Amino acid sequence: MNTGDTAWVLASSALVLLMTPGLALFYGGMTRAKSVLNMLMMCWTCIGVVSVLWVLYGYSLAFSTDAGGGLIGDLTAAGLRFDLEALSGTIPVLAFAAFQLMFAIITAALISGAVADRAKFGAWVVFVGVWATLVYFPVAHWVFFFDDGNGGWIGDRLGALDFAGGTAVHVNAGAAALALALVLGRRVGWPKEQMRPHNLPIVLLGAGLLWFGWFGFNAGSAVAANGLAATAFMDTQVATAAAALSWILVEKLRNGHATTLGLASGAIAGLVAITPAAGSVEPLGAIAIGAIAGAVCAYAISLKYRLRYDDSLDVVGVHLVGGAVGALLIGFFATEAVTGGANGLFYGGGLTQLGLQAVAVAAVGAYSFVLTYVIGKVIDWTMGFRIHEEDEVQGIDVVAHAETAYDLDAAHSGGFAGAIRRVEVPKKVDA
Amino acid sequence: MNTGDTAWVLASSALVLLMTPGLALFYGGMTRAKSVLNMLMMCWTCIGVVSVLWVLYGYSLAFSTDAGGGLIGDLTAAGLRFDLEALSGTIPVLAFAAFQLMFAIITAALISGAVADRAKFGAWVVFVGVWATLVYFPVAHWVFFFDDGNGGWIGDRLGALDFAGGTAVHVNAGAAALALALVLGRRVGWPKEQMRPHNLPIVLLGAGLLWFGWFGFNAGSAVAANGLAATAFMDTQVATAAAALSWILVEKLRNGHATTLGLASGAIAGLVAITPAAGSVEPLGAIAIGAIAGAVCAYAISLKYRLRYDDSLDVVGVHLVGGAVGALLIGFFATEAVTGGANGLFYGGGLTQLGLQAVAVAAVGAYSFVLTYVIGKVIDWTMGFRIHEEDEVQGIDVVAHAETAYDLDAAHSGGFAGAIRRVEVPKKVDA
Amino acid sequence: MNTGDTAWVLASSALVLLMTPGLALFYGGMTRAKSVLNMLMMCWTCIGVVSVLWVLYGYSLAFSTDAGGGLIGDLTAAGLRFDLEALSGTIPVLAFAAFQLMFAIITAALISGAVADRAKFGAWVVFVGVWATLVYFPVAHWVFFFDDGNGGWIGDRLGALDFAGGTAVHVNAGAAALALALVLGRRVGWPKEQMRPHNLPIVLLGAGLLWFGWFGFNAGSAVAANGLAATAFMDTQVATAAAALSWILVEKLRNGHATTLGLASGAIAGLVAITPAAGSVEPLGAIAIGAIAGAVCAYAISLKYRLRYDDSLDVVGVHLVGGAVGALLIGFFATEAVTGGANGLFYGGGLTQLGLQAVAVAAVGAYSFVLTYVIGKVIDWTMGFRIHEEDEVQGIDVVAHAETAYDLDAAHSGGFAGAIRRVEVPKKVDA
Amino acid sequence: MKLVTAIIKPFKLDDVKAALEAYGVRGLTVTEASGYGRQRGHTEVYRGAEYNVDLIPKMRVEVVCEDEDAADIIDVVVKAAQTGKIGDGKVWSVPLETVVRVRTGERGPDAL
Amino acid sequence: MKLVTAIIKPFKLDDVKAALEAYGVRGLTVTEASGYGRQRGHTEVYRGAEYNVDLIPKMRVEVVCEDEDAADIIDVVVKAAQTGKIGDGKVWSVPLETVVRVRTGERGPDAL
Amino acid sequence: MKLVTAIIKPFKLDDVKAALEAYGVRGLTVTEASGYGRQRGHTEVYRGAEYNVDLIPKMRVEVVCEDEDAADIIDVVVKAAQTGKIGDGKVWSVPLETVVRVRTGERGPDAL
Ligand SMILES: Nc1ncnc2c1ncn2[C@@H]1O[C@H](COP(=O)(O)OP(=O)(O)O)[C@@H](O)[C@H]1O
Ligand SMILES: Nc1ncnc2c1ncn2[C@@H]1O[C@H](COP(=O)(O)OP(=O)(O)O)[C@@H](O)[C@H]1O
Ligand SMILES: Nc1ncnc2c1ncn2[C@@H]1O[C@H](COP(=O)(O)OP(=O)(O)O)[C@@H](O)[C@H]1O
Repeated sequence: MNTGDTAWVLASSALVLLMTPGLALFYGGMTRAKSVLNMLMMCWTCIGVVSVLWVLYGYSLAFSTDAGGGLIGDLTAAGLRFDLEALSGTIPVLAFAAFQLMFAIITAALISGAVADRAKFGAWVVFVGVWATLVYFPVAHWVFFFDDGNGGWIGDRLGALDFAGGTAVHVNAGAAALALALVLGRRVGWPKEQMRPHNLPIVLLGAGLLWFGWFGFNAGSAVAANGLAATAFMDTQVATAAAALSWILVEKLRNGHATTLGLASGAIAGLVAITPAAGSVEPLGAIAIGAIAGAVCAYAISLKYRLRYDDSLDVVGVHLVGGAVGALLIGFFATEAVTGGANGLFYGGGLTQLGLQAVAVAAVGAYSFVLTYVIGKVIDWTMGFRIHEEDEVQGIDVVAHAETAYDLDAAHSGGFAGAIRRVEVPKKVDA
Repeated sequence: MNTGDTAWVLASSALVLLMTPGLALFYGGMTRAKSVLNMLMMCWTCIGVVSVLWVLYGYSLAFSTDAGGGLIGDLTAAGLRFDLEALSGTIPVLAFAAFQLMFAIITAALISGAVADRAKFGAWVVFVGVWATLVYFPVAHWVFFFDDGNGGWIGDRLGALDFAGGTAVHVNAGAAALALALVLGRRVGWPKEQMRPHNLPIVLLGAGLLWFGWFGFNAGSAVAANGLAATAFMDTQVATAAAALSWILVEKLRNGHATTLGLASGAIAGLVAITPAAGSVEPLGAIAIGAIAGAVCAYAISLKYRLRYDDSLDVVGVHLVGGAVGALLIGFFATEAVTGGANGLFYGGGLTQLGLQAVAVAAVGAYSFVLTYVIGKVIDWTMGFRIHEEDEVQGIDVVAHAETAYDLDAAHSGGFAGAIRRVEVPKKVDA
Repeated sequence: MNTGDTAWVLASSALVLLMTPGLALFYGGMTRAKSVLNMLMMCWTCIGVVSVLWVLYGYSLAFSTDAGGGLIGDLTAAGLRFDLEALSGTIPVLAFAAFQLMFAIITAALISGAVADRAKFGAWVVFVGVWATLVYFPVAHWVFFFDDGNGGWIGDRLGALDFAGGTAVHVNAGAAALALALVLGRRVGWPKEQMRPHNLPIVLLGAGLLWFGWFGFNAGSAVAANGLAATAFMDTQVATAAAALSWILVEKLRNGHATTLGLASGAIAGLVAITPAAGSVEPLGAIAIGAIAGAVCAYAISLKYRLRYDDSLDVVGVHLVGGAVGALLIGFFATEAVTGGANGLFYGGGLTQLGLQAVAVAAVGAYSFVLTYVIGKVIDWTMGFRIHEEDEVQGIDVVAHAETAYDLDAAHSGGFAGAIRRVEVPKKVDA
Repeated sequence: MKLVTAIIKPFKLDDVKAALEAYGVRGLTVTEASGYGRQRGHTEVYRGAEYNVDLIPKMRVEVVCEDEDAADIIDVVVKAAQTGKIGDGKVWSVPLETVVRVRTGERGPDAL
Repeated sequence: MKLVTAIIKPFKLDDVKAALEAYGVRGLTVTEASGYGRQRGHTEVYRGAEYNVDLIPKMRVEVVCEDEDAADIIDVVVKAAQTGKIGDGKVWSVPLETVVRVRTGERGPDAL
Repeated sequence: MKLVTAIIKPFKLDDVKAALEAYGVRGLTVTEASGYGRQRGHTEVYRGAEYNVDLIPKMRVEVVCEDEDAADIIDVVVKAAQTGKIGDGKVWSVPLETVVRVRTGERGPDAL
């Protein structure tokens, strides 16, 4: 066991866990004030549900010996009953399992942005459990499970590169988000009615926590504290920076204003796009990928207005598109100096890698979209997936959670001394 | 010296420091808008006061050679004047001292939730200094100081298991909270008047930072980056997840709604309960402990309405109860595979360990309750511990700190160009 | 390569990145609600701009072989095209480059506090790029580049001590802030009109994230996980604690109230002051430095009212003054036991070190002030650096970014079912 | 001149504004308010404790108009704001003595 | 019909609501307001600089009622809102020309 | 007694307060409001989608005064609030039937 590697993976695991509360704020700030709590709940319950399933069978399905064809793992690791000394590479196996658990959590949580304001909470909880089981655990096996060519079919057999989850996490969540947005339909009033973010400072806070946590996500994916981790770290930083700049540049040219939400959105788009590529490109390549992804996603988010699906917080435009862009650009920017093998088109590697990347994107996207659509429909038929129209107008927070997010008026908030005093009053004649 | 262990303990120390600002938001969001700043101040001043005392004598009292009976350390380490090379185990002694300092800080800060909205700030500052000295430093010595059987009486001699502070931190803070709530009495209007949290998104943010920081708290308590740390990490994650789910399940069944505050409260209850046990149980045991603690605490917080003490933010219901539950459940779920020795009842170890755990809980709880009550009373008699009733109604923020938390109206906030222009006016006849 | 050291530096880099979003909240909460987004934007764009320049040439100018006189590095490292195996000391060179990048980012971001509410966004973006190039990269070379006496003229040749950037970061940013406040002039209404912070909880949150991240900043500056890192960590903690206490003590004595903003400001002042000294003093020295800095800065922030410059969020009072205080106090409190060489006045080292410190402070401060003033003026003449007066009154957020920070009223926020229904109305006679 | 004041459901504001504009009203002033009446509020739950919200958000709309338009304007508002469900609100009117446009000092109908 | 408007201290709202309900009033409308008058505000301090808050939070309560109840209602409000300390507020009344219930179009006393 | 109501630009509140105080007015009540009229709002942009804000923040100031002061007070407010740019607002007045000071129960001019 290597204590330095272990220290870094433990720290990374904590960082990736933090991404989900960060995402909750990022998404929550973009909703209207009457549904922010529901958004927080949707994200946070993913932590609850997926963690428990992970111990029971999730880790095992994703990371145990392949049960055939690189499609799914067996159940030998169910329950996570490992020895303290059991290792995965140079680190304790439970450190690796904890790290990967955080990926499963946030992938599910990402989907929630597409169905803001209108999903029945109970249905969402069921969806998360089923989706993790039928979609995430298998796909993680495909992409992340390496076993000397006997691992997952995409990562270990096909040889598509996905360092930290551009396909398994972002294309996966983005395709699922699209399916679920179609299952649930549009919010009351959308798109005629304008719905603006209710709290941009917490959107930026969320984006900051995501960026911070993403270092664990990407650089932690080296599963070691080494040069590859350092490269992934630097790539993550500069791709994100470039994407944030390129998104607000597009805005400035198109709308005349660089916006705060645009800056944050660009940063997330950059983080998404560099996720698969952080272990394959050099810093200059990362800047290019970030700049491209920022601009592409800035345009992609308008698609929903043309195609009329209500992907409320742009999970498709940012995660599906950003993830695919990043995964495909590996085909251009991958360099042997980092990958230790494959080269992309711009580094003399021809189109081979690009082809593999396209297969990976298409396979994950299609599988996720179809399965999610089916799961969503079944839940809709059986328990109903959407709240009533009037409840949506009143606000899902009060209706589903019996809570209000804010009560900020210092002067008028409770503590009414003497509220109990009885007053003698005349009686109204006809009362 | 092991750099990997050191890296992990340094990172953990930073994580645990963050818990106190996180707690400040968690608590602060639950108060009313007119007393959130006071809550932030109460938590933050613990960082100030306890850090300084720690250097002067706190570390030494807790972690220097036992001065007799396992009750308190001597003063040989006062001033923390260690060599750069001085080690504690495999890490620099100042890394260990910094890590443990963060525990002392947050334990004191936890108490503040019981006296929200009504404690004189000066009295609170004095209380923190005295309480750390007379209660926390000794109790930390009892539980956390190991010296081959010549260390603290609870941890090193008796053999009660408390990995990261279920007794020393949570039972301790919870019992102190109960005592202080009794000393200060109820808030004006409580319980007749309803007081709702003024900002739930920051409650969730605080909970997220706590969860994140708690990985340092628990997994850092291995004081090494190894398999035990990884186990403690995983246990922390899944117990918390299970507790969050079980709390909202209780809510759903009892009140008809799963709430955001319930989810966050359940997570904290789970973190509290797994704290003592994270180094003694396997992931399945952790899930069980979390699920039990979440449900028990969800009920325990209603006790205050029946017994009529105003533990404003439920420090007793969550920390005293949750800490005790976790400490006792070790007696059932401890497994040799993790502890390297003791087994709990369910793992064939009989009732011995449960007995030791009960002694630890009772000793720490009783000591903390009695001493805190006395300290609180003495402060109340001498300098007064509670603000005036009208000040409480107006809000402690303005009265004690001359500040208002929010001024969110963009349009009406300052910058009034021309506010200075003089206007010629007619004079009122009788003016 | 040492994995433990690498793990710690990677973690530290992530921590320091987080400081900029933390600073954005710290500053943003102090502005008025109508300009918080612009403040967030100013801080965040530093991440974007500086990261890209760092890859292109910034790192190379600061940390490549000296091009002469210890004034600037050459361009051999432009593009950051390093091998995965390339090391800087015991860690991958890209880990070191990422760590140092975060310093460059936050130094630029610190300046923005001086020009809150009134800087043209485009001009700010240009300023950041030029300032990083002409001021920060050279100064970082002077102070942080060590090459056996052939490095930067201040750190490696002169022998002034600046562990983590009291001069290169804080004096530098503070002097630049003063220059820029003079270039832009006062806000409309200042100082006659009172402008209060619009959101103190996020100020405290920002301060908490800064404190947390600062452990990476200071303890990470050991570029190893060792005893020096542990000492820097402990020093950071206790200096900050002492400064927070001393600031609110000054407030209590002067204004009659200890304030939340004062506590947070004191903490930041302490962090600033201990930054240069964290690798030179023992914990007791750190407490002294913190206590002095807290009190001095608490007074220094009032200077602007006397000298009538509108340093809106007190960058001068906290960073220039705090950084200088810390750098100079090294001359008194440095101890061989930590520095491994130099002793300060109180440790028998005479006045030599104090002299060196004074030279470093004066050189960095003067260079930064003059260059910044010139850069600012040139930008003002060419593109204009300040928004129109009416725009300032309306609020820069809406005008520059076409956004509003908050829309918190749950009830009235969008989702108006039926907003589309057409109503038959009588026609007004003369309409 | 008259002042027509309407208490309406918040989500009806756009309808009312549009209907008034269609009618020919050129300006109005809106205040956020809360109403108490036949319409019941809701109950919130925080850590098991119930919290009754009995003041329901409403919008308070004020329109200054000429005497002869008041009746029409009331009708327009009532029609536009009606959902037929309890809590739709009230509209009332009072006669004004003077109205002045601040910008110009114009009075009476010219001030509108 | 009359409109009684009361400016009261915020923490008296519950008392006033309860007293009016006891009297027989079935509805009212509340707006958050701030008052300036004899009652002094407070001073806040931010980084040593003083900030004067001279607008003090108040609640503005409006009750539409029948002519004959107006005097009683004013009495009820005054009694319930009184603390005897400066800043308790004001109550005033004006006659209304029409009142309409939006939901039904009912007018006058029936609209209440 | 009369009630003068003024809708003004928020940043003019301090001027108006100062001018009224100079005139001899001892109290007033302020409510945050939004206005719709000739003055155009602004457009915000979120992820490329436009959001029109057509309700512009205003302050609503109410002053109860004696009959003979009403005209002066209107003048004072108009002067103090005037910027000459569109959107300066309106001032109107209505006669009151009663005014009571809650603290003492005093009525009419004594209540001010
Ligand atoms: N007597 C009253 N005076 C002032 N406002 C009233 C009065 N009665 C009702 N309102 C306002 O009208 C709103 C709707 O009244 P409510 O009794 O709930 O329904 P409805 O008018 O449909 O019968 C209330 O929320 C309140 O704002
Ligand atoms: N002339 C006035 N016009 C309108 N509102 C007034 C007037 N005078 C006072 N008020 C309101 O009444 C409140 C209480 O008035 P104040 O003079 O402070 O105390 P009191 O009424 O007890 O003498 C003020 O805060 C303000 O809201
Ligand atoms: N008919 C009206 N009734 C009530 N308030 C009005 C009316 N017309 C205008 N207002 C108020 O006066 C404000 C200014 O009116 P506007 O037409 O924009 O400018 P101006 O009064 O300078 O012509 C509006 O924002 C609104 O609050």
